[in-house]
Amino acid sequence: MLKTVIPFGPQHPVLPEPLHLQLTVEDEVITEAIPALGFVHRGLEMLAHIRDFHQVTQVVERVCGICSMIHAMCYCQGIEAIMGIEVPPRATFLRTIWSELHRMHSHLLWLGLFADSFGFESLFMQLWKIREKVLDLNEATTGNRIIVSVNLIGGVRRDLAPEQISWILAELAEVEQDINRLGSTLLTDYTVKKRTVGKGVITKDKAFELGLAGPTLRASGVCQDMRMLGYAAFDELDFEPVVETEGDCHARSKVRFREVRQSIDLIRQALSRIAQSEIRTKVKGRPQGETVCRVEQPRGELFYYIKADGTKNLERLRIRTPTFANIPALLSILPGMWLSDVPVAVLSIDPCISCTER
Amino acid sequence: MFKKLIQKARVKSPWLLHYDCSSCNGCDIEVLACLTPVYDIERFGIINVGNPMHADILLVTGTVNYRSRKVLLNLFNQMPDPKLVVAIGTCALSGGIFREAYNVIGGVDKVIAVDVYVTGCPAKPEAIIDGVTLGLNRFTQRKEGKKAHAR
Amino acid sequence: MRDEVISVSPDNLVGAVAKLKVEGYRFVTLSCMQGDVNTVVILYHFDKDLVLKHLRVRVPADGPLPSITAVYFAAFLVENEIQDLFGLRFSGLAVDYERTLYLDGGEVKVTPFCKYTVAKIQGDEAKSLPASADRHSTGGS
Amino acid sequence: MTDTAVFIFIGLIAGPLLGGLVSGLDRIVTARLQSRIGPPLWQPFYDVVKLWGKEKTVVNVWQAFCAYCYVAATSIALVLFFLKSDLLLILFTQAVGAVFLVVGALASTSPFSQVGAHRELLQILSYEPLLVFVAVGIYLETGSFKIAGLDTWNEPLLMKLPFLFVVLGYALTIKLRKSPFDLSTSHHAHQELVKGLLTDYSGPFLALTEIGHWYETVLMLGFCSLFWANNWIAMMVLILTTYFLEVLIDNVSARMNWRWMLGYVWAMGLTLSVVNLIWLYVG
Repeated sequence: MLKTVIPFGPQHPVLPEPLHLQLTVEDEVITEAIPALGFVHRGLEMLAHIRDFHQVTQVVERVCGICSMIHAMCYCQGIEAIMGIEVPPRATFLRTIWSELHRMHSHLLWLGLFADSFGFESLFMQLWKIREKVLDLNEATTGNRIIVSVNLIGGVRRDLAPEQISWILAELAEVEQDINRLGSTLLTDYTVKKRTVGKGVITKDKAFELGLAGPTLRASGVCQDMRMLGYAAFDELDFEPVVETEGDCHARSKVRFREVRQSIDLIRQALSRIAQSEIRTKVKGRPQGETVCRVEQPRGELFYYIKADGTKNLERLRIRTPTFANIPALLSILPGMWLSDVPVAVLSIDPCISCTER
Repeated sequence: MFKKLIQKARVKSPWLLHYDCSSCNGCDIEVLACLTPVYDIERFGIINVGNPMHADILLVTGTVNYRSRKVLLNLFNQMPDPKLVVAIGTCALSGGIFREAYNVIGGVDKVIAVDVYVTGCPAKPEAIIDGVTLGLNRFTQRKEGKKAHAR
Repeated sequence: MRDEVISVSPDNLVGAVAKLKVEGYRFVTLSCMQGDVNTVVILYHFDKDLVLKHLRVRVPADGPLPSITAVYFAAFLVENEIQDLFGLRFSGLAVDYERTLYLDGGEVKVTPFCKYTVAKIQGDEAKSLPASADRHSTGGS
Repeated sequence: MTDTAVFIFIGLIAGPLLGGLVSGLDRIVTARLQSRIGPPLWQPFYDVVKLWGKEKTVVNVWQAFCAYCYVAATSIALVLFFLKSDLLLILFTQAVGAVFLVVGALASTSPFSQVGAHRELLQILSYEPLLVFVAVGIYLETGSFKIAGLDTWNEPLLMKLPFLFVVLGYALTIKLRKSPFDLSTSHHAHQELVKGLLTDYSGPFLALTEIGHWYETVLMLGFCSLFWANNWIAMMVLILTTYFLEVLIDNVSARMNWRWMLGYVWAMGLTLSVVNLIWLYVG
C-alpha cells in the first residue's frame, strides 16, 4: 500500500479524549507521528488570577476528572507549605486513603481501556465492573463518584465513621479477589502477550532522557515514585515502589496492575493506623511566597509551582501533569510501529489530555 | 405503516457518538461507564459507534474551546439526519467553572442546537441514560423533514 | 522554596543545563511567569533522586531565549506552551509549533498570561487589555 | 419447478430472518459473557430498519452500487445453497459479493476505509483457500461437489473430516468478524480503524451491508451443517455448538494483526487440511 496520512483523532473511538495524531503510514507501518494538541486547552491556570485562592481548590479538581482529588491535595499541600499550616494527622491519613482509592479507580479504568485498545472487549467490561466497586467506596465516603471535593486548605471536609471503615475493608477484600482472578488473563493470556510484549520499548536511559514520569518511567526500570517523599501519611506506611525492567507495553500494564494491589495494601495500612484527631485547622490570612509541591498521581509525578503575593489571588499557578511529561515518549516509540499497535502504544502512556493541556 | 415502524426502530436503536469537547474527563468516563456491566446501556439498543456517519445521537461533554468548536461542527455536519444532540455536564451547558477562562467559548449550545441538557459535575451515569432516553422522545415528536441545524 | 535556586543569564543557560544533565539530573519542567513590565521569569526545574534544583532566568519579554531542546528533547512541549501563553520566542526549538500549540492565531488575540499584554497579532486588532476583559470582545461566535 | 421456486423463496427470506436472529442471539450471549444483560433479541432488526430510515449520504455512486451488488451476490449464493447446487459455484458467488464490499470501501477516500478494505482483501486471501480445501475434502469423501447427494449420505462427514471442520472454523471466525480476526471491521468500533471497511457506508447502505452479512452468516452456518447432514437434531446441535464456540473465542481473545493472521491461518489451516486429506486418501 502507498503512503497514507491517517488523521488519528481528535474524535476517535480508541481515544476517549481529543488528542490528534497525524500518522504517516506506509504499508501499515508508521513512519512519522506528529501530535497536535489544543482541543482541551481551557486556560485553567489563568483562573487562579481571578479566583480566590480557596476557590482554586475546586478549579484544580477539574484539571482532570479522573485524579481530581490528587490535584486538589497537591494544591492544598502547596498552599499549606507557604502559609505554614499544620494539617491534623487524621486529615493526612484520610487524604492518603482517598488518593489511593483514586489511584485504584484510575488504574482499573486504564487497564480496561488498555484491554479495549487491543480488542479484548470482555476484559474491559470485567475490569470496569470492578472499578464500579471502588467508585461505590468513593460515593459512600465522600458523596460523589469521581470529583470528590474533599480537600480544603488545612484539612479535609469529611470524616470516616468506624462502621464505614469495616465496610471499606470488606469491599476491598472483594475487589482484591476480583482483580486477582483477572490478573492471569491480563498478564499471561497468549493473545494479550502477543499484542503487548516487546511493543513500544523504552530503555532506562531513554526514559530518563525523555523526562518521563510515573508508571511509564517505572516500567523502564527507574525507581521513582513521589510517594517516597512521604507527603500526607505516606511516611508512616510501609511502601515499596513497583518497578519493572522490560520497558514495553506489557511492563507498563504490569506496573499498573501491581499498583492496584499495592493501593489496596496501603489503604489497609492507613485504615489500621489512622490517628484520632480533628480533621481540619482554621486558615487565617493570605499566602505569601513561592513553593513547589509534588505528589504521585496515578499517571506519575504531578508538579505544582505556586507563587503568592499576599493578595487573595495567586500570582502564578503552574501545573505540570505527568501526561505532559509522557507525550515525548509517544513521539519516540510510534515511528516504526504497525498501525494496529498504535492504540496500544498510545494508551500505554495513559494519556490524559485534559491534564496535559489544562 | 412503514414510517411508524421506522420511528419505532429509531427509538429502539439509538447509536451514540461521544465527543469530548475540552472536558475534564469526569463526564467522559461516566459516559463510558454507561457501557459497562453495572449500567449496560446496550439493554436499550444503544451502542457507542465512534463514527459520525453511523450515529444518531451526539453526546457532547465539556465546554467548547476555539479549536474543538471546528471539530464539533464537523462531526455534527457529518451525521446523517435525523439526529439529536445531548449536552452532558455543567461545562457543556454553560461553560461551568471554566466559563471565565480565555480559551473557552461557553456551552455547546453556542455552536450547535442542543436537544437535551444533562446537569451534574460530573453527570452521573443514571442521569446520562435518563437524558438519552428523554431525547429519544424527540424522535417521535419531531416532524419528518424538519432537520436539526447548526448555529 | 526549600530547594536550591541558581540564577543564570540567558547566555549561560544552555551550558548550565548541559552540566546538570551530565550530573544525572532529570528534566522536570519549566515554569514561566511575568516579571515586571518588560521581563519574563522562567524557572527550569530538575530532579535528582527526589531532590529538586531550579535555574532562574530573567529575559526581556520579546527577546529570544535559547532553547534547551538540544540537551533535553523533552523540553520542546513546554517551550512551545510558553511561546503560546507568554509570547516569548525560543530560538532553535526542535519542534516548533509557531505559537499554535494551544491557540490559533485568529481567535484568542492576546497572550493570556501577561498582565501587561503582549499582543499576539500586530496591528489594530491588538488591544492592550487584560486577557479576561478581552475575551468578551473576541469570544462567542 | 414449484420446488425450485419454493427453495428460492426460502433462501431469500430465510437469509435475513435467520441471520438477524442469530446476530441478535449473538449479542445477547456476548453480553451475558461480559456480565451484562444485553439488547433484546430483535435488536438487529431494529438497527436495520432504523438505518433504512436514515438520510441517504453516499461518498459516490459506486459505493451504493457495490452495496447492492454485495447483497445480490450473497443472497444468490444462499439461494444456490438451498437449491443444493454446486459447492464451488456457491463459494465463488459468495467471494464475488465479498469483493464488491471491498470495492465499495475503496471507492471512498477515507484512509480508514482504504486501510480497512486492504485488510479485508487479506482476509479474503486467508479464508478462501481454506474453503476450497473444505470443498475438496467433501468431494473426496462423497465423490461430488453437489450438495444434493449429502443429506442422504449415511455417515456424518464430521467423522471423516474432523480437521477440515476445524479449518472451516477458522474461515467462520474470519467471516463472522470475531476476535482475534476482526481486523478489517468489528462489531463494536473500538479499534484503530474506527469501523474500518464499513466506515463510509452509512444509512440505508450500511443496512444493506448488514443484510448481506446475515446472508453470509447463514451460508457459513449452512456449510457447517453439511458436516452432519443426515440427522436434523445432530445438525442443529452442531451448528449451535459451533456458533457458541465462536462467541466464546471472540470473548476470550484480543484482536491480532493481519501479519499474524495470514501466517497462523495459512500454517494451521493448510496443515490441518493436508493431514485430513492424506488421512482420507490413505484410509
